Amino acid sequence: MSRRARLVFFAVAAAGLAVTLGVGLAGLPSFGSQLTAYARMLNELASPQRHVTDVVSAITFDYRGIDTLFEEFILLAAVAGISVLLRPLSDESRQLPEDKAPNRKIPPPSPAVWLLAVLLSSLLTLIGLETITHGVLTPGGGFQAGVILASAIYVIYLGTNYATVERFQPDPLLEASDGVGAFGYVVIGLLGLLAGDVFLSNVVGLGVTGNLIAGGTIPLLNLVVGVEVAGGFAILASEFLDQTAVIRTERR
Amino acid sequence: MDLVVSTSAVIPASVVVPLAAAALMVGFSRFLPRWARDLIAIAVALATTALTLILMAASAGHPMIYWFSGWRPSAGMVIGIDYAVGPLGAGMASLAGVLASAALVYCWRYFDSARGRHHALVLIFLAASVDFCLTGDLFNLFVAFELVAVTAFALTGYNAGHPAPLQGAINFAVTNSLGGMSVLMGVGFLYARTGSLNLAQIGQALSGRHPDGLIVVAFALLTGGFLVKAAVVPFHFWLPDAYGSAPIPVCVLFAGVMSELGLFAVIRVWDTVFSGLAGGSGPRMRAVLLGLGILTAVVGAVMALAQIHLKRMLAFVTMSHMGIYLIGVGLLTPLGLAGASLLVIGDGLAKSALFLGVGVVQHQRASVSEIKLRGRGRGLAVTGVTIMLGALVLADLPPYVSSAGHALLVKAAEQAGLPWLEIVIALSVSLSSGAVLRAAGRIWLGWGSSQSPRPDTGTADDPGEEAKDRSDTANSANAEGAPGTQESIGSTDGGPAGADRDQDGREWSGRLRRVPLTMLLPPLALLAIGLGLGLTSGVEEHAAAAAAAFSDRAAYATAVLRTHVGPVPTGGRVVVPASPAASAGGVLTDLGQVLAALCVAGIALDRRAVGLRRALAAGTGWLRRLHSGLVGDQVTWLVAGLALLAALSEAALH
Amino acid sequence: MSEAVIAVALVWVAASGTAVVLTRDPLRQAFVAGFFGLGLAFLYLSMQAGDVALSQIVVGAIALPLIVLLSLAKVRKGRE
Amino acid sequence: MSVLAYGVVAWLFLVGIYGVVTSRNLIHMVVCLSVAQSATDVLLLEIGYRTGGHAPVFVSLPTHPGPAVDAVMQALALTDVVVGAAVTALLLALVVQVHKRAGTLDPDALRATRD
Repeated sequence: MSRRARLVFFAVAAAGLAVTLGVGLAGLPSFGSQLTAYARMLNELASPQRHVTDVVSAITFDYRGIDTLFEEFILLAAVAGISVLLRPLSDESRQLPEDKAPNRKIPPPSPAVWLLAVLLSSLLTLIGLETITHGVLTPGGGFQAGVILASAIYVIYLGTNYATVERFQPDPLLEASDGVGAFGYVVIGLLGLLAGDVFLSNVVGLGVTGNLIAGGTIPLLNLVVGVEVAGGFAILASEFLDQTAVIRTERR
Repeated sequence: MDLVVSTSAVIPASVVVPLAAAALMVGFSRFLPRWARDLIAIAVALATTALTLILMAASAGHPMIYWFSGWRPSAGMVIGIDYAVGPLGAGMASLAGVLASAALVYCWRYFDSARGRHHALVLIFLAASVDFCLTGDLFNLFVAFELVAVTAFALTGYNAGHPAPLQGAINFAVTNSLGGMSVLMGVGFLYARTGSLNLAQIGQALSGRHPDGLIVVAFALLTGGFLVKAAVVPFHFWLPDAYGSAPIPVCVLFAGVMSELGLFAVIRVWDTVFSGLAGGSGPRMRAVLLGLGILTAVVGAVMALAQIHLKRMLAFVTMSHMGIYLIGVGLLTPLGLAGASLLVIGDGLAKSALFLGVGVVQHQRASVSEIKLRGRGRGLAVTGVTIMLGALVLADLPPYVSSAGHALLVKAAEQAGLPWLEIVIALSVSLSSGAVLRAAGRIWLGWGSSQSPRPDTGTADDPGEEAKDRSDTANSANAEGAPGTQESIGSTDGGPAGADRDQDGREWSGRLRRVPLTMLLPPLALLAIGLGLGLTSGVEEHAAAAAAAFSDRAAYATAVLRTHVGPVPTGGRVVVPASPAASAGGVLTDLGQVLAALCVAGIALDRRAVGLRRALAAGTGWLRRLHSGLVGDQVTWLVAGLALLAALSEAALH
Repeated sequence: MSEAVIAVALVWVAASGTAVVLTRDPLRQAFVAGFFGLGLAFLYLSMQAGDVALSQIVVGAIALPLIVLLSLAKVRKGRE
Repeated sequence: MSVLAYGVVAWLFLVGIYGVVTSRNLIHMVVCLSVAQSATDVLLLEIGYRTGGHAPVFVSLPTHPGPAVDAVMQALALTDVVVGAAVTALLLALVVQVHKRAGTLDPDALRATRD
C-alpha cells in the first residue's frame, strides 16, 4: 500500500481498536476500588508463611516461581540470540578499536576521570550487591541488581577507553555467569524434587522474618538471578560495543 | 474418571531437562568440541520427546495435575501455578520434541560450524513449546508465548549475513510482540473481572454468566494475539517473510510446531474459560472461526500456487494447512478437534520433511528458485522422492495418519451439518499440494516451461539474492563457481572449522559432493513416523478420546480444583462412527484429493495451458500486492484484524 | 492526595509518550525516551509498585539508552 | 480518575502503534514499540492499585492503616518489563545488522523476500 493509503486504513483500524479498548476498559472496576481475594490472601499469607517482608519477591520466586524461571530463560534466550546475531561474520574482522586507530590521535583519559570512573563503578557494584541481598526485605531483587552490576562495568568504559573495559569483561567469564545463573535457578528448583517434594518447593530453613537471610530459597534465587542478569546484560552491552568500536566490514 | 494430583517427577522433568541443558550450553559451549555440542543437543531433545511421550501415555485416562512449589488450591482458591497434563497437550509437545530432534540431527552437517548458542536456542524453544502445551495458568501461557517468540526471532535472523532473513525477523518480531501485548491485556482484563490467573478457576468464575463488554473484549484480545502466532488471515502477513527466509532447520520448528501452538492456545482458552458462558454463543462463534479458517486455507493455497521461491511456497502451504486446522478446531466439537489434532501431527511431519528436502536441494544446488532448478534434480533422487511423497501426504494419502485425521474432520463436518466444508478443504489441499508437486515435477522431471510465469521479475529470486542465498548452505561452495562472498554461518573467531571449510569453499567445484546422511535420513524418518502412526489401529479412537477429555470443561475444572463442581462429568466416550462404509468413503475422498493435486500440478506444468496460468497470475495480482512485506502494512492489518475480531466476537458472544 | 500525584504522573507519561513517538530523529528520541522512562518510574512509584519502578528505572535509564545510543553510533558510522 | 487512568493506557498503546506504522527509521520504530509495551505494564499496575493502599511490604513496625496494593499484578508487571527489555534489545540487534546488510533504515525501503 502507498503511505497515504496505509495512513487512511490505519486511521479506520485504530478507531476500531480504540472503541474495542474503550469497551473493555469501561468494564473494569473503577480505578483503585477493587483488591481481588487472591491478592488479599497473598498479602496476608506471604509474610507468615515465607518469612519475607516483600510480598512481591515472595510471589515472583515462590508462589509463581515457574513464571520467573521462564522469565530468566527469556533473558537468556535474548542474550544468546543477540550474541548470535551480532557475531562477526566471514566478511568482517575485528580491528583496532577507534581510540587506538593509527590515524586518530585521542588523548589518554585524564587521571581525574579515571578515578571518578573507579569510584562510580565500585559504588554501583555495592548498590548492586545491596539490592540483591535486600531483595527479600524491600523492593529490589535479582533482575534490578543484575542490570546495576552490568552498568558498573560500563561506567569504566565511559571513564576510560575500550581496551580497559575489555580487561574487565572477559567473554568466557560473562558467558559462564549467564549460564550458571540460569542453571542455578533450575538446580535450586530441583532441590525440592530431590527432597521428595515437588519442583521449586522450599526445602531450605525459613529463618526469622526481617533478617537478611530469611525466606528459605528466595535469597538464593535472588542471588542466582542477579548473577545471570549481570552476566547477560554485560554480554548485551559488550556485543553492541564490539559492533560499534571494533568490528569492520570489508567493503566489497 | 478418578482425579490424581500426580507427584511424578516426569512432568517437571519434561520442561527442566531442555532448559538446564540449554543453560549449560550457553555457559560452556566454547569449551566443547563441535560434535559434542551436537550430540548433547540431540540427546536432550530425544530425552524430552521420550518424557512427553510417557506423559501422553500416562495421562490418557485422566488429566494429571502438578502444582509447582507445592501450593495446592485451598478452599477452592488457586494459589500456585499448575500443569494440567492431558493426552492432547502431551501429544503436541511430543511432536515438538520429534521435530526439534530431526532439526538438530539435520543441523549436524548443514551448519558445519553451528555455535553452541544455536542449539541452546532450539532447546529453549522446545522447552517453551512443552510448557505452552501443558500449562494450566493463563499468565504462564503468556510467558511461554513470549519465550517461544524470543527464541524464534533470534533463530529467524540467524543468517545475519543477508538482508532477507533479517527483514523477515523484524517483521516477525514486531507483529508477534504486538500479539503478545494484546494477549497480556486480555489476561489483565480477565484477572480484573475474575480475580484469578488459573484457567480452571477463571472458567468457573465465568460459567453461567452472560458476557458483558469486558469479557467479549478480553476474548477478542486473547484470541487475536494467539491467531497472530497461528498466522490466520488477516494476521498472517509476517509468515511468508519469516518462514521464507529463515534457515531450514528453523523452518521445520516453525512450520511443524510454532503456528500450531497458536491454535492450541485458542482452543485451550475457549474450552476451559469461555465455553461456559451463558447465551448459547457456540454456533455463532463456530461461524466466526470457520470463516477465518476457510479464508486462511484458500488464501494460503492460492498464494502457494503463485510462488516459485520454494521456501515461500512452503510457507504459504503451512498457512493454508493452518486454515484447515482452524476449520477442524472451529467446529467446536470433540470430533473436529480430534481430526484437527491428527492432521496437525500428520501434516506437521510432512511439512517438516518438505522443508528438509528443500534444504538438501538448496545445499546441493545453491538455489531455491523453481525456475532456475528446472531439470537439475538428477543426482538428488532420494530428495525428489521425499518431496513428492511429502506433497502427497499433505494431500492426505490414505495409509498416512493425516488421512485418518482428514476422515475424522469430514465426519465432524457432517455431524455439524456442514458437509460442504469437505469441498473447501479438498480445494485448498489440492491447490497447495499441487503447487509443491508442480515444483517437484519441474525440478526432477524437467517438465514445464523455463520462463517465470509472471512478466514482472520482482520475484525474490533475482540472481543477486539467489547467489547470496547460499548462506543457508554454510560452507558448501557453489558448483557453478559464482563468486558471491561465502558467508559461513560460523564466526571466524575460533569456532572449530569443519574440514572442508578451510579451503574457503573452492575444494569441490565441479564434482557434486554426496549428500550427507544426516541430511537425507531425517525427512524419511519423519515420513516413516507418519506412516507408522497411520497404520497403528485405533489411532482415531485415541484421538477422539483425547479430544473429548480436552474439551470437557467441567472435568478439567474438577480435576484442577479438586472440588466436585457442577454435575459430575459422565465422561461419555465420543462415539467414533468408524463404520466400514464411512472409512471406505474417507479413503475415496483422500484419493480424490491426491488425484486433484496431481491434476493441478499437471495443468500448471502443461505448456499448452499458458493462457490459463497467465489469467490466474493476473487474477491473483491484487492478492500478491497485498503481501508487500512492509512492516507498516502488516501492523495496520493486525490492528484492523483485532478490531474486526472484537466486532465479530461481540456479535457471536452476545 | 495520592490520587492527585498519580494524575500528574499519568499526564506526564501520556505527554512524554506522545513526544517519544513524534520526535522522528532517533538521537533526540533516545533522550525523550529516557524522560518517558523516568515518568513511568514515577507513575509506578506513585502507585506503590516499588519493584516495578526500580526495574523500570534500571531498564529505562541504563539498558535501553545505552543500547540505542550504541546502535546509533554503529548506524551513523556506517553511513560515512 | 478512572477515565484518565484507563484512557492513558489506550492512548499509549495506540500512539505506540501509530509510531510503528508511520515510522521512517527502524530505531525510531523499535522505541515506539517499547512505548506500546509500557502501556500493558501501566494497565496491569492500574488493575492492581487500591486507593489509599500502601506498598505490599509488611514490616513488624506499626503498619500503614489501609490495605496493601495488589502484589500479584506487580509480579506480572515485573515480568513484562523484562520481556519488553529483551524484545527491544533483540530488535535493535536485528536493526543494526539490517542497516549493515541492506544499507537503509527506512522500513518502507526494506523488501523482505517479496514475491
